[in-house]
Amino acid sequence: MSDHLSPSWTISTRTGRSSASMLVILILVVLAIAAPLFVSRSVVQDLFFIMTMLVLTQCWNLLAGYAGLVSVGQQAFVGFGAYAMFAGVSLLGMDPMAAIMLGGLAALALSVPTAFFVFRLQGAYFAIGTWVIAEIVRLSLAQWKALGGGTGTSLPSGATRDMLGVRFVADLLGVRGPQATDIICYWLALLLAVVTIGSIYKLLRSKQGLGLAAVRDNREAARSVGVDPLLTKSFVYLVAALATGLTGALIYVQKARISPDAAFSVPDWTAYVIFIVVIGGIGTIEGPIIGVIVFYILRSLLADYGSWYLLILGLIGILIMLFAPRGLWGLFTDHTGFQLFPVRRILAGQPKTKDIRGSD
Amino acid sequence: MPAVAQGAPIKLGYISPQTGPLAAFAEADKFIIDGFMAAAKAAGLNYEVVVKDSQSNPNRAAEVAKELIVSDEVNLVLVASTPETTNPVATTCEAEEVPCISTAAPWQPWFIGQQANPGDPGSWKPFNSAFHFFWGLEDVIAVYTNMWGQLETNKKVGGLFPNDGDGNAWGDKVVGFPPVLEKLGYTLKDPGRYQNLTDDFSAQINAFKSDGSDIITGVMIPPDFTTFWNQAQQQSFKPKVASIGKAILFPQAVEALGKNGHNLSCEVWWSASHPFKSSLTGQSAGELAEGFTKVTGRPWTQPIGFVHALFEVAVDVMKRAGATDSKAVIAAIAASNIETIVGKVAWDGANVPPFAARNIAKTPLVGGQWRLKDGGGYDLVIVDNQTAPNIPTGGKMEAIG
Amino acid sequence: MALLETHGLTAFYGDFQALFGVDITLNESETVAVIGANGAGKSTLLRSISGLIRNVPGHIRFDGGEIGALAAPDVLQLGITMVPEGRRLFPSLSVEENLLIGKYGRVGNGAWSLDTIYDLFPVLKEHRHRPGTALSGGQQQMVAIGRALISNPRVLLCDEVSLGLAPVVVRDIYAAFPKIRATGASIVIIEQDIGQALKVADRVYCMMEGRVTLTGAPTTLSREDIHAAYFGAHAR
Amino acid sequence: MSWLDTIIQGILLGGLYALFAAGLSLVFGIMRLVNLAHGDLIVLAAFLVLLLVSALGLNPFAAAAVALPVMFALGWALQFLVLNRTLGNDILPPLLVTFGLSVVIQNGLLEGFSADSRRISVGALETASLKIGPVSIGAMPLLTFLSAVGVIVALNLVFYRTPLGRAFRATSDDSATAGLMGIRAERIFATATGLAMMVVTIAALYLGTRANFDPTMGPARLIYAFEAVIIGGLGSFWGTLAGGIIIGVAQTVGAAINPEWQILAGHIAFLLVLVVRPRGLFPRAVD
Amino acid sequence: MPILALDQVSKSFGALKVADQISFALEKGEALGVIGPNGAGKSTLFNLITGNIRVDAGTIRLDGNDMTRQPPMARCLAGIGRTFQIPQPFEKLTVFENLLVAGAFGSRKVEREVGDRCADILVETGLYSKANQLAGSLGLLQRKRLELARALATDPKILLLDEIAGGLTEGECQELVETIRDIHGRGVSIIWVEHVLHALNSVVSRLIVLHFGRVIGDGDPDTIMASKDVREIYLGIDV
Ligand SMILES: Nc1ncnc2c1ncn2[C@@H]1O[C@H](COP(=O)(O)OP(=O)(O)OP(=O)(O)O)[C@@H](O)[C@H]1O
Ligand SMILES: Nc1ncnc2c1ncn2[C@@H]1O[C@H](COP(=O)(O)OP(=O)(O)OP(=O)(O)O)[C@@H](O)[C@H]1O
Ligand SMILES: CC(C)C[C@H](N)C(=O)O
Ligand SMILES: [Mg+2]
Ligand SMILES: [Mg+2]
Repeated sequence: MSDHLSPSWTISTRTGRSSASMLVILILVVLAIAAPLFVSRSVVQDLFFIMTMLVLTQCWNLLAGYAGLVSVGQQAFVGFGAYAMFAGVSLLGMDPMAAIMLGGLAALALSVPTAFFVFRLQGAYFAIGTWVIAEIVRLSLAQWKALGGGTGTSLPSGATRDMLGVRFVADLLGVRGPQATDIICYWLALLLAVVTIGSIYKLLRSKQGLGLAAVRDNREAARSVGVDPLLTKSFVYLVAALATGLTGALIYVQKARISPDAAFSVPDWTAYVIFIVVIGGIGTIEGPIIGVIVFYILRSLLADYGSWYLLILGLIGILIMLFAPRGLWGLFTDHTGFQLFPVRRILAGQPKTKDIRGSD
Repeated sequence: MPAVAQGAPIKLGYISPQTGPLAAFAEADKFIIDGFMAAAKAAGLNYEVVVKDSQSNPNRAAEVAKELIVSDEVNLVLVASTPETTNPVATTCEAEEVPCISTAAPWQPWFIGQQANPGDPGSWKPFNSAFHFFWGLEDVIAVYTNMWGQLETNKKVGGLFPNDGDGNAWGDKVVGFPPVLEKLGYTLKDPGRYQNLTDDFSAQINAFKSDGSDIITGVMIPPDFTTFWNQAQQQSFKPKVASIGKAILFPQAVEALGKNGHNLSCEVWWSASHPFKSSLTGQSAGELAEGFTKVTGRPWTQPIGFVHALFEVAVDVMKRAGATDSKAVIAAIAASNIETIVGKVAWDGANVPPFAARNIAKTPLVGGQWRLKDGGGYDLVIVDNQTAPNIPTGGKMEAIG
Repeated sequence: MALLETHGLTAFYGDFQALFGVDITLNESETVAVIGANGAGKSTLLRSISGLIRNVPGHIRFDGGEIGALAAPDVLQLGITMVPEGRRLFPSLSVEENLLIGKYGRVGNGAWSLDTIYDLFPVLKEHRHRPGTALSGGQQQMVAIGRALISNPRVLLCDEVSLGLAPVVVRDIYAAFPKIRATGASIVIIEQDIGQALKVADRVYCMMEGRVTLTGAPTTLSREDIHAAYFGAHAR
Repeated sequence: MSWLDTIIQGILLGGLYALFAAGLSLVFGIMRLVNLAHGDLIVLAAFLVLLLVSALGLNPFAAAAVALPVMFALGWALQFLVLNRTLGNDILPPLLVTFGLSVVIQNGLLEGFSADSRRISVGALETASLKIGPVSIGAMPLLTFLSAVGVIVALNLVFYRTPLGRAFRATSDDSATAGLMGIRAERIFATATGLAMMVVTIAALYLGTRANFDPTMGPARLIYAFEAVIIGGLGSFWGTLAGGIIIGVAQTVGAAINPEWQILAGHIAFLLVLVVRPRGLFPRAVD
Repeated sequence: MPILALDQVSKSFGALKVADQISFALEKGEALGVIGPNGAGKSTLFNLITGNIRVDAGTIRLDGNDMTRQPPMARCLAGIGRTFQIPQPFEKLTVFENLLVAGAFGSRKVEREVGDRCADILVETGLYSKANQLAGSLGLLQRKRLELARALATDPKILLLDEIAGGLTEGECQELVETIRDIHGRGVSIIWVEHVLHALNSVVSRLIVLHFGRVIGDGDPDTIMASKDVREIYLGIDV
């Protein structure tokens, strides 16, 4: 009946307020790019940490918060990406920059067979399955003698100093080699963080994002309207592996030393990541951002208190999960309704003719 | 321009595993650093020590090293205890071109472990900023074989080398035990690298049994050695000698074996009876050990001497450097020649292969056995000093059982 | 005085409101039927009474006391049991265990015991060691009824006991009701088989969209009334 | 002969893993609660036993007996006050809370007991063994295995022969309907965790006597326990024992080929079983 | 060739046979009504056709292609749209987004291409004023409308409607009938399970009667309604 109408709908996801916040975000990004020009080296160092954790947490949140895939094995991709990068630099003589790409692709490649296995498992089994896979990858790489086996290895001295662009940045900014390396790594981390957040945001606003939400809300109904839950989830899993692998490679370019225990550390690459997401608020893009900042502050305040630091972190995690399961951002939006990254499709406008139902 | 003249303190960064599984290595840190600060003050020196905890985590070790360099802007980084701690820190310092002195890890896992391709000696390169003092595998091999030489055995050795920094170095076909043992007429049965925290050693025990090994050696973490040793007894595998690195370093670990720790042997890097004294406080080894026991109520352990020596070397270096910039400090380290509580420390290339000559200074090593005391508890008795005759022995090597 | 009554009862599933001010009354030894289309809120009503859904206090009274805010085990201890929709037998328990578990929270005084329940449904005794869910639908329904009876309840709530069962089986099950009534229990049944409902009930409530749309004794209600109350639209 | 020995040692090792896993299996089977702090709770119990041994001079077995009710109470309270709040369809809250708990226990123990590695000594029993034909079987490993079997039998009896066990199963099937039977799920869950903590105490006794332990060594063994539970099949205690044995035998056989393969072989066995049977060897009819 | 054909389709839940060798065919453009007492297996029949439940035996063909082993997604893409008797909205999405999901995935299009059509459907089904409201906050009747709207958004060739008229007032029921007639008029084949017979009969041209999973009647509505068997079984009240 309504096909003869030429309707005047508009569909948007932005409100005036969120457009304003996009502007703020843009300014923040520009500031972040320029940061190495006016902040100290240690701040750049901290920002690098924040950016890399941001990518890891966004990826984990994408899996757990949007796709319901609670993985405790993301360290597999961090470590695999990092090892592939090391292989590229140490064994193939690649430039670290190119080797980072190799790391990402390697993680992506690893995710295909693991997906095949873990997607056979549900819920808690999935979680444990990812953990076991990560252990297997760790134990296997610990057998790779050319990269030091269980001992680990360091990047060839000078490799990061000769990395693409280091000399240029060193001359441009008048800084020493290692500092220039730090700055480049930081820019890469920033780029990765912005691209990751941007892509996740784009994904959520895309058809695939809708599909994810539908599967999360009601799997059966989603299947009945043509959404393939397995396809949607696999896609997310692969994308998260890619970004996680790139981050792992980047982190280890900066650390310049790798060993299986470090590269596949459950606390560093999964546990903290989970805490951050929970503290910030799972299932939102904003949550991990808040979480990383809070985590960073806690770490700076408490890190010199040894075991107390971890003890307090553990307690905070438990308390938030029990009493504010949607995290700090959840508390905030509950009170304000404000969203930095809105994904709702808002339908506006009026039908051109009067209500069709009334005419009959 | 000399920092001392300016009145600004000299900043030392110190990293060790104060929490986590490796924490036993760092249990004397506070005692040593307090002693160091007091001695420095008495000598009119102005030092500040920024202490960081690696949490026994290599990732964390690298991170705090970077923090020390970047935020605290220390003049010299000191690091101690196990390759898991020293290597990430030394690598970071090397990349940052900041001087670093490291100790308490055999030099091969430290030096080779930081090479990009550990498997290819041709590619190994010396470091510019990172220096290390300790003994090496050749020393522990000499000490062990000297001890074994004191006894009548069939010269068949069973090796227990895990897949970690120490284990890979000890079992290495080029720099580790295998070539030397072969030269000395021992045959080594090495079933392969196991993972740490393994719950069953029956494969190794079977291999040693069928080989008829009289001697067991290896470098193990304490829980694994306990598992192995108990299982060996249960399987009635009773070697005459068991010389084990790392696992029986600490008295508590030996006591955990009950009566079965008697006559286990190990290398001794430092003891209360070492005939050295501190260049900083003038204390003898015995006095330092006693002081520690008095303050903490705990028995002395081997790392104490080395952590103390680390600070001795640091003060000596900074005094000679005259300035706090990296170049001067690195030059001063390279020129060190100092008598410390663990013996002489000098990066003069003595007894070190040419590729590592610039970065490694060796300290003496002897062999000891744990002996059950009458009232319970164990004593570490030095039973072999052929490698360092100036360190007195307290008895002769005895067979187990 | 009524044994059990609700007044102004509301219920929610999250944001979704399933009951809008429902008033029903059950007198001592009375059998009341609740009918209505799928999704009308019949099960929600029983779940609210039995404590499976916690309500704001003040809308459900039993034997003079307020029970709206009580949890299911507390409601059970007062003597209200339920035969839930879909039977909900415990798959890990055998038939006999399924029956025995009905006594876990309350052992009231009365006629019902394992033996008398086997007398009521002799077929169950034959199968007592089989898993509860291995039985036919009708037998499962018998287990569910037995499980609810074994604690000798004062009020028995039955949700759709004939759903998905063959008429013969339905007849067998309904044949048990007079015996149950004879022990003095008051009963609320939910039934979509209107004919069946009208046969056993002293009074009937018809629900639509979370509201009671019709009340009365079976004899006083016309089929047109029922149909209108049932489906909303008027019958042809 | 050596193969026979390898298999037997593997089976005995499997007993240890089954003991680590049995408590987990109970909790996971009844509540679908993935308890990531299970390994740390074992270590906590080991410290408790150690404390009783050193403070009261008790024999370790007597000390474990004293520790049993303490651990039951601890488990009950933990479940009732904390973990019950996390149960639901979403597996994330229990995962996170128990993970936080793991971190808290580890670091609390580090503060209280330092990082030193400890051991509970059982004297001559430690090295005693039984010679049966060509193989010799350590007394403690054998005792461990027998205890594992004993625990499994006991859990089975409780689970399938008592009203409490009925309530466990009913609550696990359908906790809402169980509520209609007067079963208070929160208390049933608390009791289950209390029981699991008693099993944990027994596991701790053998962990602490077998080798040294320190506050941080819980998680290393947790993964084997999970593997044993999962390949055994949810809620099947005998399955858990079988799972433990599979992991144990895979490890010793792997080690006999090359010690490099020891731990890897256990994990690979786990993967293989799951590829063939995604719900484990002895899955329950419904879950 | 019929657009949908079932051949000897059977399904049991344990001892309960809910579909017992069901065979029938739906012609292109036909509107078919399915009636039967509660629990007769009507909703199950829909679930078998859509693939939400797997058949035990028998074949299901769509446009001549065997769909028996296909998952629901594939069947949706092949043109089967359905409503659930107990509405299954995506609760944390808005009404409009519910339609967008169905539109984008169900007809394999990008989101922007389906936005207008989804908006039209909202108007057509009377949900326009609720477009930006969370589906979880809707009442039962609106949830049912959303079911219809969402099924339409997949651009179906066959529309399966499960008791969407229950609980409507006379006026609302009339509107619903008009809407369904419109849809039918556009060439969409329809199978409609309904207890509100006058509504059903004003749309469909053929009735199937299910009883205990079996087809006990199939023919034009008047004949079916007149048969004594059907009156007795279906109406439940002795006539
Ligand atoms: N757990 C739930 N969550 C959300 N909504 C629910 C839930 N259970 C029932 N509903 C909704 O509440 C409404 C009333 O449901 P209820 O089960 O009480 O109906 P009923 O009259 O018993 O129907 P039926 O004949 O299908 O058993 C329905 O619209 C249903 O969709
Ligand atoms: N997943 C299932 N498992 C077991 N039994 C089921 C399942 N789904 C439906 N049933 C049973 O199958 C029978 C047929 O159910 P169905 O929902 O198809 O009936 P219906 O004809 O749609 O009834 P109504 O008119 O009440 O909607 C019922 O007895 C129901 O209880
Ligand atoms: C109960 C109803 C289905 C009866 C219907 N109005 C008729 O008269 O046939
Ligand atoms: Mg109902
Ligand atoms: Mg139906």
